[in-house]
Amino acid sequence: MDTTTALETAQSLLQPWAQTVTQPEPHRSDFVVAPADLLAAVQALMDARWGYLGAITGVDLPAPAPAEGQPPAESHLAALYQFFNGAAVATLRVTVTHAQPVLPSICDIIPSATIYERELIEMFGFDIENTPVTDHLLLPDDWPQNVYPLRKSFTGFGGAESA
Amino acid sequence: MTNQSQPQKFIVPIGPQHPALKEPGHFEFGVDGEIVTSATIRLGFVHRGIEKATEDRTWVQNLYLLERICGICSNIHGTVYAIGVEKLAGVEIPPRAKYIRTIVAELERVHSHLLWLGVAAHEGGFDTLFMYSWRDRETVMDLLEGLSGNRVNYSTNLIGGVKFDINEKQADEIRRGLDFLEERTHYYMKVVTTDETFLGRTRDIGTMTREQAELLGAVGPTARASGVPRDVRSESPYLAYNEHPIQLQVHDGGDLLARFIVRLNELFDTYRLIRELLDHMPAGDLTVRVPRRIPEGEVLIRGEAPRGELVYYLKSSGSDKPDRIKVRTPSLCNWGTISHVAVGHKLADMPMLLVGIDPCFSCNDRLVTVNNTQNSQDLTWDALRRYGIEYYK
Amino acid sequence: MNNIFPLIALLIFPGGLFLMASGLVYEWVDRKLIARYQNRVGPRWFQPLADVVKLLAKEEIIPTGVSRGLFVALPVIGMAGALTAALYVPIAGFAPSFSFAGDLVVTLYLLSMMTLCLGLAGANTTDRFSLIGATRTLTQLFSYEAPFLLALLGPAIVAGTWNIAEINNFAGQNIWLVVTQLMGFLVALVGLLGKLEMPPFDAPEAETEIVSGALTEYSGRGLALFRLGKDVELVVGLTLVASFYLGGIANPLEFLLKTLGLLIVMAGMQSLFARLRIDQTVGLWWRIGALLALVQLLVLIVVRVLR
Amino acid sequence: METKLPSTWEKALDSIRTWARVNSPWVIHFNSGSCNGCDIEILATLTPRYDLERFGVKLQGSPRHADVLICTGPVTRNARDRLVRIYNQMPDPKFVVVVGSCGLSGGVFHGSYNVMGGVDEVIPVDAYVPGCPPRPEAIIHGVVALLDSLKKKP
Amino acid sequence: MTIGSMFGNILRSLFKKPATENYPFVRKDAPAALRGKLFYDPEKCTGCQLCIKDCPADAIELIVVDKVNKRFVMRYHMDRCTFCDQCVQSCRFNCLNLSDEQWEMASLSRTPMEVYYGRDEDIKFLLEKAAQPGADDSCGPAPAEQA
Repeated sequence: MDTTTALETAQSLLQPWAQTVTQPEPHRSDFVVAPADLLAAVQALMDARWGYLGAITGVDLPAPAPAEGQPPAESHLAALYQFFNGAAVATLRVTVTHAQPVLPSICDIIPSATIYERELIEMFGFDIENTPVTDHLLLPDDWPQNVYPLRKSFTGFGGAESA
Repeated sequence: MTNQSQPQKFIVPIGPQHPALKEPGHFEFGVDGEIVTSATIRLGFVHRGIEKATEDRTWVQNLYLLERICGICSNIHGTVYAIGVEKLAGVEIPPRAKYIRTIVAELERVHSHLLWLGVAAHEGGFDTLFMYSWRDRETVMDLLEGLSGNRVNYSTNLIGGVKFDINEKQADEIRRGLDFLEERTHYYMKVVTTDETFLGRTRDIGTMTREQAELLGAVGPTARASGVPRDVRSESPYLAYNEHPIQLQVHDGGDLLARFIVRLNELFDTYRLIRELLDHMPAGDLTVRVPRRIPEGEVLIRGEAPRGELVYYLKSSGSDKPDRIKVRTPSLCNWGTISHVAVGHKLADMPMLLVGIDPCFSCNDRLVTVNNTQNSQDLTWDALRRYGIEYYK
Repeated sequence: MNNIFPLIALLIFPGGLFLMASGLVYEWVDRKLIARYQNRVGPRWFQPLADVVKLLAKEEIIPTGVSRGLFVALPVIGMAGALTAALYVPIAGFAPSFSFAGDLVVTLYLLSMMTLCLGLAGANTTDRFSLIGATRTLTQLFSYEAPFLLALLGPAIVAGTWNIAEINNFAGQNIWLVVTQLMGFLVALVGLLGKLEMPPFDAPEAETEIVSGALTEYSGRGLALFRLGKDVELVVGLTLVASFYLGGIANPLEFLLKTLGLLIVMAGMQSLFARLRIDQTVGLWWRIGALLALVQLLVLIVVRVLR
Repeated sequence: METKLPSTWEKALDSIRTWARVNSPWVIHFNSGSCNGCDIEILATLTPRYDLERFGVKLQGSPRHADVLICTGPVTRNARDRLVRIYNQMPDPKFVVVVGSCGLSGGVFHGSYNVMGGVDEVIPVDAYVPGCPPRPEAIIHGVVALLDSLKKKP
Repeated sequence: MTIGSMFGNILRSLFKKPATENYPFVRKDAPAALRGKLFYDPEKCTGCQLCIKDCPADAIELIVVDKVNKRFVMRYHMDRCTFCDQCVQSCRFNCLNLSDEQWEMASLSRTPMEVYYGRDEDIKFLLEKAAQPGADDSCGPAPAEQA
């Protein structure tokens, strides 16, 4: 299966759930998927044995500073589920708000996703429902609650911390 | 013996400081006699917050920061990152630079696999093999030091090219070194596949079927030793791998022995590839100019590190600093296999098993997996002793 | 005045002091040989001495949760056992200081003392590595002890005595027993490796698995004594095997040549093999070691009866 | 050493102690957050090409047996407690050698939220070996420098 | 199916010269490309600060004594340097160089790892200024080293 056909297959598989499809690079397709449809979309890819989960990348998308008089816009978090099949890359792009960063867990479909999901929880503050383990993974056990290092609002401890 | 009255969980911690691990990671193996019943991994001892740190460093500075994610496969990190930035900036590096990057990447694979061979032998208590393979590894270390000026962090890459050239004299030195190493690798292959005492430690240990490997998301030699034909260099060739394809090394064994064989076979292929690349080096410049501000966009780059597939996700917002860099290192994927495979093996096999995936804590310090396939039994010291007596009857 | 010679024999030569010194020298030779086998330079000649002196000068930490008395006493007992065992063995070719009809058995028991103490020392501490090391040490003790004993029994049966000195004399007057009892010799030599927990039988103190096994919690003096004890045991064991199988030991030169020859072979074995898992060790000893030794004994007895 | 010995005796004992200490440095290695570049170079110093056993250096697994703690890497938040614990577990006299630039100052990882800085901010350090990573020769140089300094100390 | 398959090799090693280099006693030259200690040539410097912008480890600082006459002092923190060569690459005037001679930099304290490069009188001037009460402490009374 060459790259183009692979991407076409992915597109037809994800047709029911993809809100928009873009192709930033010849070997890479982005599918924007609603959080509610994520499980079904992943299931469809896996059922068709389309590649494997390469990574889940979290991205913080803080709202730009509001213009005069406007109400502040809502900040978002995006999770990119990247699937690789040969040279082809399919990205499922799921966006949630800071206020309610809830995503379903895909660990039932792909057990190895647990590590990425835990990273999302710890580093970005996602709330992933039904993920098997939620312990601290990388950060020390005494890490403060509700501080997520990879969010843009986090800028270190400002030197107040000392050994 | 002091607390034999109250039941205690018998858990053997390995790490973060432990002779088997030159890097800190913390494992807890629940043991039943000598049999491992559960495996827990706690990482994070080397978590340095690199992904966050990239966001307040410039694209150039990040090259060096990311190189230091892992000291063993430093070059591939820099290379994959540089490829990504160049892609974002829309520049194409000169062909000679591509070849040099490929050669260094392959030399790094040689060093990494020989290192691994030695460490794995050391874990198996075979110090002589460890000493010999590390002695021979010095050959490739000398080559790399002569080329780049550092034995470990070669810093081959600049954004937009490479720092150093390989002249004819150096090329000849590399060829000579490879001839020597090839001969030695044949010898190690013989030792690893025929020595009965060593086979006793590797054969049928940590066997992982192809299905398991795929399900657990194994990558690199670990996956290839389970028969999964997955190698970025052939799947999605980058650098000079288009013109000079690799030969995929796959083995169906799935056990530790297969991992030895796959890695050693890969060495042979790497020797061939480096010679081929040296013979076909195009002439030309080494660098192109890349602007300090990288245009907005995002890319996903994959490369094959000695340990497996390395994924970089770069997102630029158009400034001189990246917006988000995500690194998915190969060891991260292979971790999951450990806790699955460990259960049911002897405690003595654990170091070998751990090393079998060629773990790199520094690389991926970003996870913990807990897998209690069997609940670790609560054992009193008495029960343990009784069990031990039963077991060795 | 007559008492002074046994005392010298006991304390200085060929007893205590000499034994310890030669133990250190033999440890150096062993380490040096392994280093040379591995193509490196290896330690300097005074290395073991420096190690021991340094350990003696170091702070001794007694971990919490151990029986203090045992913690301190076990290394001493182990060391004493090894030293006492040497009394019955023709160290450096001199007739043993003490000797009686069944001293072979006593010597073998005394030699096991060290291992037992090691096991107890491990079990005494609460450290998990020590505990596992202790179980492994004792497991290994049970596995190699019988074959080792059987292997040393061969020469005793041929010589028709349980007295080490007499066996030594017998071996010196006859053809080297290694020729007639090759299997026994091999089992004895490998048994010695097992006894001293040297590679490939170093599972009880496998660095990469359980740090330092039973000795993990020992620092300073205890560690030094255990190491010294092992060195002494190495000398005693080598002497035993050399005198039984390599045509007896009649003078210091013979002692030196034969034991060092054995040491070269032993160091070779240490660097040639990967570490055996403890279950492999047990399997090896009971399936192969014991069998070989038994076959050997059987042949000897048959030959003896036929004669 | 509470009992007073004649000073000549004490001197002799001291010099023997120093001699033994200098000639038998057993090391334990701890990675407090390094990229393991330094770690493999430390391991390389034990292999045939460099063979630190010439100086009596022996890699030990248990902190109880070690005299010298070789530490690499910046100290991460997670590793700090472990580092202190290992240091405390070592019997006196003990020495610390830091290998690699990040262990000295934090190096490229300076300013990161999970990095506490150099090793000397957590435990006292006796010798510094800069380099990223230092060549094995440079590490040997560092160890020899430490041992030389021990000779001079009473 | 062999036991002790390395026998030939180890036996040969016993009689072969060890592979060990007698390092502290015999010092072999490092390859010319080696990236050792950083050296700075104040005569060529124009003060563009490109090297400082690109340094990933904050290891170099350029102290401007007199901008017009191009008098600069570089403070080099050896203990931070990662010897990555980026500053050398960035410098368009070739005033930086990583030495292949000086790579044995171990020392018993971190003080000698702060190195000043520049003209003698400039360094002296700076150090005197730093030694004055109330001066920025970070400059510290460090032993100067001349390029």
